[in-house]
Amino acid sequence: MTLVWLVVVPFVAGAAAWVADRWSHAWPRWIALAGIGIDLAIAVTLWFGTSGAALVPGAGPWLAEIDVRWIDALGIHLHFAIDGLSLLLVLLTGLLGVLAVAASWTEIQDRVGAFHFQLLWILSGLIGVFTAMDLFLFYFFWEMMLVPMFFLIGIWGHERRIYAATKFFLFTQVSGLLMLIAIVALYIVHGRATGTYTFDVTALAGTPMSSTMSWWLMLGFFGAFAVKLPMVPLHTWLPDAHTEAPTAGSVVLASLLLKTGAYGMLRFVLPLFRDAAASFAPVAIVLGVIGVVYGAALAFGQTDLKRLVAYTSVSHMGFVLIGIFAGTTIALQGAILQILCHGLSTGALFILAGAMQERLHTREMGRMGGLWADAPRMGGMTLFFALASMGLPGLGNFIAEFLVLAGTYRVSPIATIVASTGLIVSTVYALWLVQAAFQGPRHGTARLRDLGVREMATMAVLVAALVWIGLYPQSVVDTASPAIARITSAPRVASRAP
Amino acid sequence: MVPIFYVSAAVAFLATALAISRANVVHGLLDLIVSLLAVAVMFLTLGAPFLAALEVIIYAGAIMVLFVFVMMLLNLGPQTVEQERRWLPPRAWITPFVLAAVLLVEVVVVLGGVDGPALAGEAIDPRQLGTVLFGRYAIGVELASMLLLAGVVGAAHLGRREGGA
Amino acid sequence: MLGLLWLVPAVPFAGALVLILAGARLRRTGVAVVGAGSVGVSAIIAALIAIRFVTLPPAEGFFTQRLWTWIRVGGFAPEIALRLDALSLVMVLVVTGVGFLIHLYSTAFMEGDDGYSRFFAYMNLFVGMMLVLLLADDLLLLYLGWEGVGLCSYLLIGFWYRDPVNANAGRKAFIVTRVGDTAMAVGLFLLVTRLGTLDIQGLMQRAVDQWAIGSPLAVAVAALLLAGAVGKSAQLPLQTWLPDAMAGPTPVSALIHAATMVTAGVYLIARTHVLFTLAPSVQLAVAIIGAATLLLAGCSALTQHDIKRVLAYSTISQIGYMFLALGVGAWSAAIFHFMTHAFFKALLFLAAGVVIARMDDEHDMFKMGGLRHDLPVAFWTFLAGAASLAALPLVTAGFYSKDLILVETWSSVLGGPWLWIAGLVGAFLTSIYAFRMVFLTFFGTLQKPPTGRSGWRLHVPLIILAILAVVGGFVELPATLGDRPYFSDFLHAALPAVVNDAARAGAIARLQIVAGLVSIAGIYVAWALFLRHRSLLARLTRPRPARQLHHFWAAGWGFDWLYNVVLVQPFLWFVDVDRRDAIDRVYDGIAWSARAGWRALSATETGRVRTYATGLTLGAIVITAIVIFL
Amino acid sequence: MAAVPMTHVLMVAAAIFGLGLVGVLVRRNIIFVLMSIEVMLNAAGLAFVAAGARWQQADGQVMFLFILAMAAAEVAVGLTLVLQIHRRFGTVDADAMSRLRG
Amino acid sequence: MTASTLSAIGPLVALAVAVLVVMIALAIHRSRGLTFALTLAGLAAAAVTLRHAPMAPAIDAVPLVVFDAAARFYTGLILAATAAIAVLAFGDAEWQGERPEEIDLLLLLAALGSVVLVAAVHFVALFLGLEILSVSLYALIAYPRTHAASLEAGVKYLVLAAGSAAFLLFGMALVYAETGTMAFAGLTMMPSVADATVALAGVGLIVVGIGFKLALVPFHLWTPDVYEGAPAPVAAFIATVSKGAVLALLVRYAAIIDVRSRPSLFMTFAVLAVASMIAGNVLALLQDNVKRLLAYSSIAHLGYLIVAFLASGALASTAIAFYLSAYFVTMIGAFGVVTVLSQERGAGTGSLDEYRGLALRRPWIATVFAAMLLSLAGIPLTAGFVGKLYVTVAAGGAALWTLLVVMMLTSGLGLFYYLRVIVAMFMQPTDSAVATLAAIRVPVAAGLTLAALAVALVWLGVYPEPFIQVIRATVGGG
Repeated sequence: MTLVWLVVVPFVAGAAAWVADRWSHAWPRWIALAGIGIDLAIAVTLWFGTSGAALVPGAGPWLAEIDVRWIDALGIHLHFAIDGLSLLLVLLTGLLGVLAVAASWTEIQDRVGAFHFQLLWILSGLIGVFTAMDLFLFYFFWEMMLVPMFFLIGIWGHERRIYAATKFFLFTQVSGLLMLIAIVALYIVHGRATGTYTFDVTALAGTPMSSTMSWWLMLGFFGAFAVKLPMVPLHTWLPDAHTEAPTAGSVVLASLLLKTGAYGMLRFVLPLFRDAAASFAPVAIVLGVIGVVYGAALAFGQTDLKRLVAYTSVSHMGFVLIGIFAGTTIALQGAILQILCHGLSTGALFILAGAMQERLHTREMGRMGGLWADAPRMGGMTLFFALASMGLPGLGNFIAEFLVLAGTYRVSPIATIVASTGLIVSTVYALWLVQAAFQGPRHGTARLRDLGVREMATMAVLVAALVWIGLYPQSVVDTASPAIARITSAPRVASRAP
Repeated sequence: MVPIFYVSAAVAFLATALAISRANVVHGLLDLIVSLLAVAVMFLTLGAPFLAALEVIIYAGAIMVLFVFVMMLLNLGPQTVEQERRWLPPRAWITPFVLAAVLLVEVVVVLGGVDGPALAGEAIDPRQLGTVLFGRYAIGVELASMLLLAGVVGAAHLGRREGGA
Repeated sequence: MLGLLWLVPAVPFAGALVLILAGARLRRTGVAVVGAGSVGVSAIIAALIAIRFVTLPPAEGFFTQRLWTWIRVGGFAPEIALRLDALSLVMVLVVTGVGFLIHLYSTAFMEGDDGYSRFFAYMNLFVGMMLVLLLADDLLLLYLGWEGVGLCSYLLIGFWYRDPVNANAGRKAFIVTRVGDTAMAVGLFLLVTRLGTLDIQGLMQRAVDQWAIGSPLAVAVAALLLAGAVGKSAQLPLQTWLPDAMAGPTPVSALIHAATMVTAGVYLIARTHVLFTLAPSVQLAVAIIGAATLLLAGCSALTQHDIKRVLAYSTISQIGYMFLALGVGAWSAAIFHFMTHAFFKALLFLAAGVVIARMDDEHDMFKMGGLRHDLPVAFWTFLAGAASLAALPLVTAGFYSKDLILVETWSSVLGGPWLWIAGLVGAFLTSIYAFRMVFLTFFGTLQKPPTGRSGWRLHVPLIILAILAVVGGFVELPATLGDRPYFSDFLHAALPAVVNDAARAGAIARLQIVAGLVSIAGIYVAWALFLRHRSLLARLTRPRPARQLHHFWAAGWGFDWLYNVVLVQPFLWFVDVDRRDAIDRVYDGIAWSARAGWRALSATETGRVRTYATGLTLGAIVITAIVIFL
Repeated sequence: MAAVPMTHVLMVAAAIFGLGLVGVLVRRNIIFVLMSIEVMLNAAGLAFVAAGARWQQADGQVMFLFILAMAAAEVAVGLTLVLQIHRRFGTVDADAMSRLRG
Repeated sequence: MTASTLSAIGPLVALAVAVLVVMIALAIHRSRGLTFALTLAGLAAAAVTLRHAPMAPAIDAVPLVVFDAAARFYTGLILAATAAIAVLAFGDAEWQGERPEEIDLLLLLAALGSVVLVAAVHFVALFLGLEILSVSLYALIAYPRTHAASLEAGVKYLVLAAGSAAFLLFGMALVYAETGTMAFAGLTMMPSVADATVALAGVGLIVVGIGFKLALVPFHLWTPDVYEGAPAPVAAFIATVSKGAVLALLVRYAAIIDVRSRPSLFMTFAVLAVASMIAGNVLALLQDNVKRLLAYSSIAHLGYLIVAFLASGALASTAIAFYLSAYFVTMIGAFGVVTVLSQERGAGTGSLDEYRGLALRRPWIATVFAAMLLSLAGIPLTAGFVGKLYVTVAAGGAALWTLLVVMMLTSGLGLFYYLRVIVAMFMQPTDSAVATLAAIRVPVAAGLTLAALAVALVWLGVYPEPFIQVIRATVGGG
């Protein structure tokens, strides 16, 4: 039941926040905070409660599971289950959910209830995505969270919000629809072969099918996830969406929504289509490498602070893609760590960018500069997260990128080397970001308010998390390793039958 | 009977062609009536005397008269003929004609593909027709009544004078 | 006692943390106490550990302190572990000792600055990172320190962030070194993949076991690590960042860009010397890079006007010596030179800092002169440093270390006359530019009297360092001058001795004499050109080729220009051209065609019933056609 | 009675149908358009009669009766509409009624 | 006619009686309330007869219509939809400046025609049902006869419907000429492929007539004009009941002629489906009138349904029934919103400008409309989502991959215009001209209907299982 609560609590809290808006603008904020806070607490309890034996490979696949019939006519179940991988992402969702609510505390003054309603629905959808073990259920949540995201960007976003929201929606939806075909095709192929029509992921994992079929289906899944990830050249929705979204939207997009793409690849593409994925891996790795370098280069070219950070996501998620398709245990661990750390560091950067926009009413870096004097805390935090995002050792992102690249080297030294140049370019943009905003002569005369207690608390959590992962990532690694073991030992079934 | 069929077919065709190409509505209506009469003759040759009668009475008689009534109500002046000419420059005919010709050719190709059986031409008398109509097709008749009812209700509503609530 | 090893880096870290968190609330004294004190405490602990280490050496010759396993995944398990052996001990002592002196100096030097606590936070962080680098038992942890010091270098170069020049210089430093770092990271990937570990000792063991001498993998690894070292130590071709790094406060230049961080490359190569031994071609490259760098930088140093830039090029050049030593297998000679260099170069920077501060932030030596009376402490200490830098025979530490390098370059099987000649020419250049500084700054006519005054906190470090710059060389007396190689002996527990070519081993005394003469000759030339006969200098530099050469050297041999044209501009061009992301145009195209489709189809909705009937007819035609043809 | 091939009847019907179609496609006067539709319906009726004659069934003729009923209803409503349109638009030009489009 | 015969066509009888009763009531006493109540009663009575009519005995007795399980399901759907539309139309007592009473009468007649269609097993029934429906619709579309737009729409619909009926009739004649029977069952005797050209051409022409009613491309051109010109509830009726009835008929008809075994027919429908999906979605892209937009949307949706139709089989039947139901709920809901809002400024042009900032003026209506649009777009939590899944499963099961890919890509395109409306409602400021208008009054009945539709929408989207079971029990397996 725990899992059901995970999904339901934010959902209900969101609705409650909406209703509560009638009485006060403060209520929705507190309700939302409580809603997602409860989720975080549940996830943390789950984590502590199940550390040790249950995380050891072979101790049964799930930490918690619930499986109820839903649409029987099509063999669809409400099948939620959680393993280490899911748990980590749920934790991330809970944490960043809390921070996203906190980050919007003063930014959002218009339709507060509706805002939190949308925000919590997204989070609920995300948790659903991360815990659904029925492909249809997964798809249900996958699509469901787009709508509130669309509203979040479209209503509370910045100047070009409608363009951005629409673009985001179209990209993700179209790719999602193609995935739906793949899901249904898999369902049918499996049903034909075994007589059991089911969307259950574990059952579908061993579906015998021709390698051509497997290849196509893999592409269907891959496409949807690659758009979310996002992979170059499917990334162009991202800079717009991230830039135009309100702070919470950017945070959720960058830190969580992108992760669903990576999660999907780990959870579905690799286990379901092992051989096809393996033969596709070189392409994916090359695209990942291109993403790393291209994203970093474009990030440097941006003058809009949020846009810059958005492009860094393209670059960083390129590492995730590389790590996933390199397929070695080290690389996969790296990819998972990168998922988490990118979530933390980029989330923080977006919160900071939001804070700056709230104060300066601009995101143009050309109109910033010299802010350090007024806002050293803000500067320090920006510096910290910029450094994290360029992979400074001692912080989580370094471990992640190091593991990805070290794990990929075995598979493709060339790709590793080219991707490594991304590290250089990331230095370029990270330092440029700091310099443009905080160094140099001061523009304008208005004094900038430095980060307040609420904001510093937010930042402190993220700093602590990144340092922790940077210096002692073992707890995370151990949590994820059973899931990775399952991925690397997935059965090779393709090209067996028709 | 066979020659009569072909003659009336030719008449029907020509009259219809005239009907649709006239500038004057009343002339067109008259041509159309000729055409309908020719079709009635064809019905006779095909063994449907009752239908031939109905064609004359209802189609040529009632329905066409309805048209004439409306013409009178509208009281279209002589300038309308001029207007019709302007509306119908020769090139306006090209596309429709080509389209219809293509379709016709297609249908002819389809029909030409098979050797149609000769029609015995034995007449079906009104009694037979009535038996079938009110027997197997009784529900159809009822439905036709509903169809006419719909037409009546619709025409009654639409035809009311302005503001006649 | 050795168990306290972790405190050595931890204390500066703690200092940094305190300053970051509470720096704004502390008074200046408090900041100074925390900032300098933490490094001092660290130095004391290091000294105590050193005493314990020397008096009661551990059985295996090193001491390892495992703190925790960093990460364990797929057979790869780097540890957070510290390792103390002779090599790291020497380095740690120098870093903490010199570091403390510079901190002490800074407490006065930075007195009036807004970012007082920020400065010490960065400095402490730097010391901590440097110590991690030195003490790391694992290449990954070393890499952490490696990047960490790079970060602090960046932060401190751009410390006065208001001026974009400073920020740019910091950025340049970080990016250029990061190029090398990235290559090094690739080397680490290779090591992880091939040898399965980054634990330095294990790595060396496995490398020896698995790789033959000259095997491609060993060459690749060594080359990649060399790239890292080259970047960090500002050697060819990645030396361009260091002169610009002088934009930082002078104590920073002293600590980071002279004494400690820039020599990390030397340390790395020494640390992983086994790999380099397995890759003779790379080791030769080390030597050649060193030789070339020391010459190029020496020439550039000759032409600078900015006293700090002279020192910067000098640093590049002196590290070139260390590389030369490493390249010929004279491991301990390199470390020896590192140590003496740390003393005299830190001293030179600090003394120059005093001069600059007292001259109202004037960097141009040609606008100074005759300061020896007004700034006696600075003058005498600077003189000691310059003499040491110029390797004035017998009485300076620089002489002993540089001499050792030259001798071993000659005699090593990996060295030879050519490298030796390069070193010798370099020594000549060194003594010219060293005394060029002295003469231009402190002799001649007083151009502008200094202002303000300097306190004891500035002078004490200068004096201590001056003493060290003079006597520091006596820990290693060559065979011809007493033969007391304490330093080498101590280091041999960690680093092998140089392998000498028997045919060239006998000429030590003659070499030393030549070197000594060259040094003195250099001083003479400097005296002649820059003090006595300035007109001669003017005549020399008047011809166009000479001026061009002068300009070329002054601009650092055009490397900046080259990189700008070859790398920076193309990158900027690409970034500028693709600012709006060309890939997005594809989707714009799709959107455009959808709109075009909409327009085209909307045109069919004419509102005319005839058009609509035409549609009906067309449909009928198509369907009938399908029936006919299928 | 001598026999007319059914195919011929159908072809005649098709030809008349085609003329009606041309009328619909060409004429702007709504009255003509309605007339043309009558032609088409009539042609279809002719085809039904022919088909019924082939099978010697009354069904084809029954169908014609229904077509007749439909044509009547159609014309009734259609002509009322024409009246209303003439009242509103002052014209019987079908093209005048193209305000709804795009 | 025996009692059993009558009870076998119970719904028809009930509706016909209702028509007569309403007419008589009108003659005696004109009262909007009365006619409305009688209409609802008539629809309810029809529903009751549906439930109680015997299934088996009367089938042979009445060769034109058969109320088998599938027909019952669709009849139920039509009755429910008609009732909902009647309620929506009831909103305004002075119906757009007209005497409103005949609306109910005509709606009943149209429903009657639709019910005939879904139960038709014979060309005569098909034809008559279609024409009853058409003729009622002519009057309904042009009902506000003082409005130029309505008249224009009415005459367009009339001309084209009559023209397409002529094609349909000619096609039937060809089929009849070839097979000798007008019962659908006789179509199984259609000659084998080689000799079937005439009959197939006949079927092809019948498809023209059906395609017109379904508004498949290229027979779709009238749709936006008529939707725009017609009163919103009537447009809803055309978009849902009229199309649904014809589609149900098509399914029955196709089951007999087995479209999949006839390449030419399969190709015909495939071309129509692809053309409809593409053109419908593309045409709607930048449409600035909500009614026209819904028209184009409905074109696209019929394209999707044809994909499911081409899949054939029990699963496809279920998919069509479910999708159609979801589509009914959604379209009626959407037009319900349009109806409610059209009172804001008289006739209500349906221009997108009227919808800008709606979320701030009427948050609930905007939310309901957004939900309807999202359902049309096939987004989770709505009925449209499950419907889309079902269609996908059906089409996938029949390996119609190309069509599926077209469907997904075009529906992706379609998202854009649904979003445009949502954007207008939620993310743009209210048009100043609209803002000055007095607040609209939502009639209680219409409001309740909208609420019920919204609930149904979500219910079908979240827990469709019971409804699917109903469909499987009636429309048949799969």
